[in-house]
Amino acid sequence: MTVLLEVSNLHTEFHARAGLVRAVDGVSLKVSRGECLGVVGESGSGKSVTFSSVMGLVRSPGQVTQGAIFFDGRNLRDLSREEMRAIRGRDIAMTMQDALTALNPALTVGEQLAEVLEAHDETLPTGRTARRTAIRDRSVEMLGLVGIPSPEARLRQYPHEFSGGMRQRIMIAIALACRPKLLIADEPTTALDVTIQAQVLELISDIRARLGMAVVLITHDLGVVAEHCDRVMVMYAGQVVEEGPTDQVIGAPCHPYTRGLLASIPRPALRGQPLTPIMGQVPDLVGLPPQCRFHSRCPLAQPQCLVEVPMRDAGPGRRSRCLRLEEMA
Amino acid sequence: MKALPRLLMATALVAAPALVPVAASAADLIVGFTLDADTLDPANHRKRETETIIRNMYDGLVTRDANMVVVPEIAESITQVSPTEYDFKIRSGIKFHDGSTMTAEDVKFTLDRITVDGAMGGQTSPRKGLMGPVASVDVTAPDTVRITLSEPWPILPAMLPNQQIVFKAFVEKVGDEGLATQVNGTGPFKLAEWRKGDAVILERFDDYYGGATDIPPVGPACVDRVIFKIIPESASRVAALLAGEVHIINELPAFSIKQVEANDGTQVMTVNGTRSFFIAMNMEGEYFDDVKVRQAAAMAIDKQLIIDKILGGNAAPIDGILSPDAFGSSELPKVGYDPEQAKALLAEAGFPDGIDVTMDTEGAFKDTAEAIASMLTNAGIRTTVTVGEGAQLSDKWRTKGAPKSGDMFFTSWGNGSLDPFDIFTPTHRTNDRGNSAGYANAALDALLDAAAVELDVDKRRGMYREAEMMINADQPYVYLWVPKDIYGVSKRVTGWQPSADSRINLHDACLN
Amino acid sequence: MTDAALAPTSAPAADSLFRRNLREFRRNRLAVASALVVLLFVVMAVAAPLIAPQDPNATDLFRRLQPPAWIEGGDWAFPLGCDGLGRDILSRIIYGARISIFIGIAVILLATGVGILAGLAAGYFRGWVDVVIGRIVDILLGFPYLIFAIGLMAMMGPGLVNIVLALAYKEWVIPCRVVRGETLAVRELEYVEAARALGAGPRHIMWREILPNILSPVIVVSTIRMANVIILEASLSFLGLGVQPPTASWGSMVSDGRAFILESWWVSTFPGLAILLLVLAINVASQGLRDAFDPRFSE
Amino acid sequence: MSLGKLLERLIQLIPVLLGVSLIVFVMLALTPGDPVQIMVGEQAITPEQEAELRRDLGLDRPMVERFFLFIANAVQFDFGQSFYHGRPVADVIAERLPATIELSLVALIVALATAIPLGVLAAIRKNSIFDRLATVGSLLGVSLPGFWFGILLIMLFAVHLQILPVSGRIGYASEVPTVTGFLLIDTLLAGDFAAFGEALRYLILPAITLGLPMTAILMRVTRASMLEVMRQDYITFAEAKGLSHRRVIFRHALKNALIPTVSVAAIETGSLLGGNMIVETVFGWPGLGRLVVESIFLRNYPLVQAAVLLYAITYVLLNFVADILYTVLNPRVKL
Repeated sequence: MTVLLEVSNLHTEFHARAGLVRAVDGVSLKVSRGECLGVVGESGSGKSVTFSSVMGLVRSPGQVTQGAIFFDGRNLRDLSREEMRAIRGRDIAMTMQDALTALNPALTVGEQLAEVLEAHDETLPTGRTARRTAIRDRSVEMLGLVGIPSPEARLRQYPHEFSGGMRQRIMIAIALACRPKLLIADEPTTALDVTIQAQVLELISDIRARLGMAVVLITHDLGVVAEHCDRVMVMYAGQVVEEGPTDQVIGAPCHPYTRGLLASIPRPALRGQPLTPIMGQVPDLVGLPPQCRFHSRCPLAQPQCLVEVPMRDAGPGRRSRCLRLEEMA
Repeated sequence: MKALPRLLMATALVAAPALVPVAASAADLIVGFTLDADTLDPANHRKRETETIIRNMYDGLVTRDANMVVVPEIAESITQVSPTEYDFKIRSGIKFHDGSTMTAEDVKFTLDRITVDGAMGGQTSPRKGLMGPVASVDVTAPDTVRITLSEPWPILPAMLPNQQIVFKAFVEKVGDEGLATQVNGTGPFKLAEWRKGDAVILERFDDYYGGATDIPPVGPACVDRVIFKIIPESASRVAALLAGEVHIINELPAFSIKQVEANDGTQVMTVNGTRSFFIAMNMEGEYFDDVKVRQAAAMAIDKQLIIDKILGGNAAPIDGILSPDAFGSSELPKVGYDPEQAKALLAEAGFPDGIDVTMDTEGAFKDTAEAIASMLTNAGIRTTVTVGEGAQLSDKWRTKGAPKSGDMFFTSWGNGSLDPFDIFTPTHRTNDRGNSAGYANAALDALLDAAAVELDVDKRRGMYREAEMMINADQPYVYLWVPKDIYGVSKRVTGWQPSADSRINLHDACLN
Repeated sequence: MTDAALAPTSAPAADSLFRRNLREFRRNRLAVASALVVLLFVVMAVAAPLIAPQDPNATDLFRRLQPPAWIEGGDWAFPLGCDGLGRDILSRIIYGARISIFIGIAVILLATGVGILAGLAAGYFRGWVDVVIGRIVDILLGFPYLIFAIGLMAMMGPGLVNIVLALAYKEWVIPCRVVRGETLAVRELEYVEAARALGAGPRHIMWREILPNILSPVIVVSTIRMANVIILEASLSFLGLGVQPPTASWGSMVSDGRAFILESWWVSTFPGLAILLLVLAINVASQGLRDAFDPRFSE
Repeated sequence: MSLGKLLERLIQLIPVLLGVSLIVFVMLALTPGDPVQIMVGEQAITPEQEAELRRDLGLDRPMVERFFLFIANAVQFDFGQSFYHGRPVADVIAERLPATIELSLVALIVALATAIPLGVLAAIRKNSIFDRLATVGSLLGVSLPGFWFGILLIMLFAVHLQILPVSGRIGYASEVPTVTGFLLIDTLLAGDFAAFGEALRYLILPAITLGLPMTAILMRVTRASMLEVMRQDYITFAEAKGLSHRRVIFRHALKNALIPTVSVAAIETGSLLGGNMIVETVFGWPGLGRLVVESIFLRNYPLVQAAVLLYAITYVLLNFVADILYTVLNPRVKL
């Protein structure tokens, strides 16, 4: 499998009123074609900002300050705004947590679908009527693909006229309209009922298989990752703390944070045992000293942890950011 | 974001053609005027401004010349047959604007419409009061109208310029309501268009009979059109004059005189006014029941300083109610400016520490009232000015004898006829309509009543002199001044001068 | 699994947040400068007798329309010139700050107070309360502002208190509508539901839960309206229904001076600038405060 | 827009109009000052004449009776005779109304045409110099007293530069047949483009003076709501779709951001209509506002009552328009 996206040493900073916030602090990652990468972490861990950076959607006062983002052989950071715009939506697409807020309430579903095609699809005919028909056909096809019944009629409807699950599907249809090579799904299920969560995830997996695209699944739900992702990457306080094949990371985590995360999920296998939340809270990202960031909450913390800890290999395809990773096996 | 500048550009382009000025016609004389006419019906209004506009389209039996002398206009001659009977011989060949010939019947119709109760579609003319004791109007010959009074009323000729002759057949055709907006008069101008609230546009009436023979030139008007343009705000009115947009403005503020004079092409014209300004002191109140306090107030005010500084010298000081130009006015004892003496009088009256009083006035006179208040304060009559709204104040002060509150009232009374009957009686007779001071003097009442019907001019003059001396001693009011009417006039205007009755008659005006 | 399970949060110490906000505000130089200007005006108003060079009400007709000091005919004892009665314009501006600030604040406080009560009640209780308040609001809004105020002034007669009342009678409608709308939006939010579930009474919910969260738009609207109120007072003066002489309010000074504007521009220009400066400063400072303190606007 | 909802609106109008009428009535009743006395002024009048005048004006009846009489007549669009004009109140108002509406609409258009672009620009260039200038400018706009600013404009453009007229609606060289009463329309109907240009020239200064505070308010509203909208997820999502910046701003952001702007504009138009007597006075504009204020001072009860009723109807109708626009812009709301 060839590498589709390679991010190295990415830094994204926000100039907040309290000081400089290093929301993404030296993140490196790879996504191969067709692969599904799970990205896990608490709110504020930098997982969403990392991929906003990839898409070039970091808003002021945020700024990508360092690092390279290679996508399909091109460094996205070197591209002009216009070139970047051409990639967004066509090659890299994104879905957001809540389709209710992500879809424009004032525009019909049809228009929101059509405009992506209009913006990117060069295969569309140039004649006015022919073009319109082509766009309509494609829109109908996309809505069909994500499982919206009687798509033709529903194109004329507004987002608020759909149920939550349907909206999520529409958003996915919009994201996928141009058959992107990479889909970044940012918490695709958080806003949904449990029953619908599964359907949406199935849909993504299903389409991924059919279109052969890569997916980055940003979530804080390790269960989702376990079920759908080839590899997983765990982030904490702006840094990657552990990454590796999903089954291995979940089966034998080699960072205390991953372990903590796992211990806090109810699992059938551990029924009867008390859940153990991670004590303490995510550190303030302002003015962090160069030391292990999990240190304050880590059950294994030792005085020597107060140094900057690099990512280290922890077996084939696995890496971890812990001084004591050898002791964890 | 290029669209935005483009949008702004487009807006600018739309506006651009509008920037080319459109020249006004050379023969339009434009008057920047404070108020629009309420109506164009000469018999259905009570406003001086309305009459000023109407008077250029309608003529009366008589009119006034520049010196306020009453001269015949539509009438050829006036004969007083008896103390209560006047004969008016009507000129022949006078035409209404539609070409019809005016007859004595029209004169009778006009005067009946004003004096007979309910003559205006069930309503009575609001101008009836101006016609005093008129009992009947009769056509005694084809060219003669006789006015019969129920009692002698010597000022009838002086009051008649205020009534203009309408066309009977026309009124019967358009109705009283139609007459409010349509004009078919005998005046030098006919109505072209009334843009309500904006302007009244008049056109020269070419078949005009020529106007009063005593006021040359006689003949059709000089300018093609006359436009009364309504500009209520004084700064805007002055600006319009300076910009050459209008040729005559009324009520030029005194402080703008210098600017109008300094400007090329404009000048200031003044005429003695007819409105007396005074301060009423509530003689039923706790302080001003004492003549000493009233005299103290009169002494505390430096009239001449206010006239010089605030009114730009454009006023005549008065020591009684009458204007120096009015019938019966005479030199009276002056109350000099003497604040020390005022304080002494206050002390004599039992107020060695001074008194605290308020002075009511309308917003328009705030400036002057404040200046007066500070002078009074300096003399121990510590005065606070209260600015009220006209209707409220007249409710409070013109009570016709009902009890009144308040200490002082800075106000004025008009006297367009310059006859004392019009101003002396209402402001000084016991419980009369303008007696804001609450002055009650039976001797004066008797004198005023007798003077009103006295036919001997010299005797009448003497009676008013006597009355003036009475009030000069009693000092129910502080008599202040009679301001001049000030006009700003373009130097292009010739043949026009302001008139003391505040009318703007444009028959003789030309524009170079 | 929720975030809360991962990170049991405890609110950061309120004190440090406040200080941080204050620090943030202080960094906004324009806002700080504006706040200082507002403060300056307030100090000026309070200390007027100490700083005014002249008696603001002392007339001297010999100084009528005397120009500012730097123009020929001026005098440094009367730096900004004199008005139509020869009173010192600077001193009148200094004293006038008292009246203008008083009218602005009094009207806004009164209106905002009533508006908040009515708006909260309408938005929270809805039903007939909302209908009744809504009708009153509609009826009052049906009146043009100035005409309503003129009518009231004609009815009540002149006086400072009456001006405040005449303006506040209608002004309260504006905060009321804002509060009602915000209350309707906020009352359905989770934390309010939570408070209700915990058995909090309407009063507690309105004052403790809803009000603090809707205060910021109310404050914003109020500051904007304060400018309007000061101008409305001037407009009443323009029509002869303003504050009573010899008291100076900036509004009445501007409107009294308008007659002289063609030849003695200083009479209305300086008080006009004072209005501009104060209103501008209030607005800029309040915007700065909001930027610093309103959590919705911080990233 | 269902018919039922329209009907409901109209029914809602009734209590508002009744309330407004009642308030005006009570206000006038409590206001000192007697119309008859004001009318008579300094002239002599006998008690009989005065009683007759009072009867002519209908002032001899008790207040309550007058109120119900007014309502009964108003329902038939009869507002009585104006005390001073000798004509029906409805005629007098109708003559003044077009000037007021024309000025207000032009001011509204000027305000919208400048406020929306400036507000959008200020929002998308937040914190830029332009944004700061626009903010300060808008604050200046709401802080300028109209009568003062208007006279300054007259001094500059009419007296010194002499490129615009001081006062009035149109020059006297142009004679335009009255069809609608709106000069901009009547001149075009007459095909008289010179007169159209002239009418426009007369409109510029009053429209700017009147529209300035509204421009400032609308700009602030547009900027604020634009900023609010730009923070929304759907804008991020639109950007993630690779749409052009233009499309994101105009199609996605503006359409939502304009909702509050339009509401505020509709409401503010009401205050334009009712609040311009100051501008009318300064520019000698023959509108209704000036007439109403004069009528209050002169206690011309029928005119004040009718005019206030008209204002109230306008206000309700404008709200109605705002509601319709709201639905057009915001499909989530169904009327």
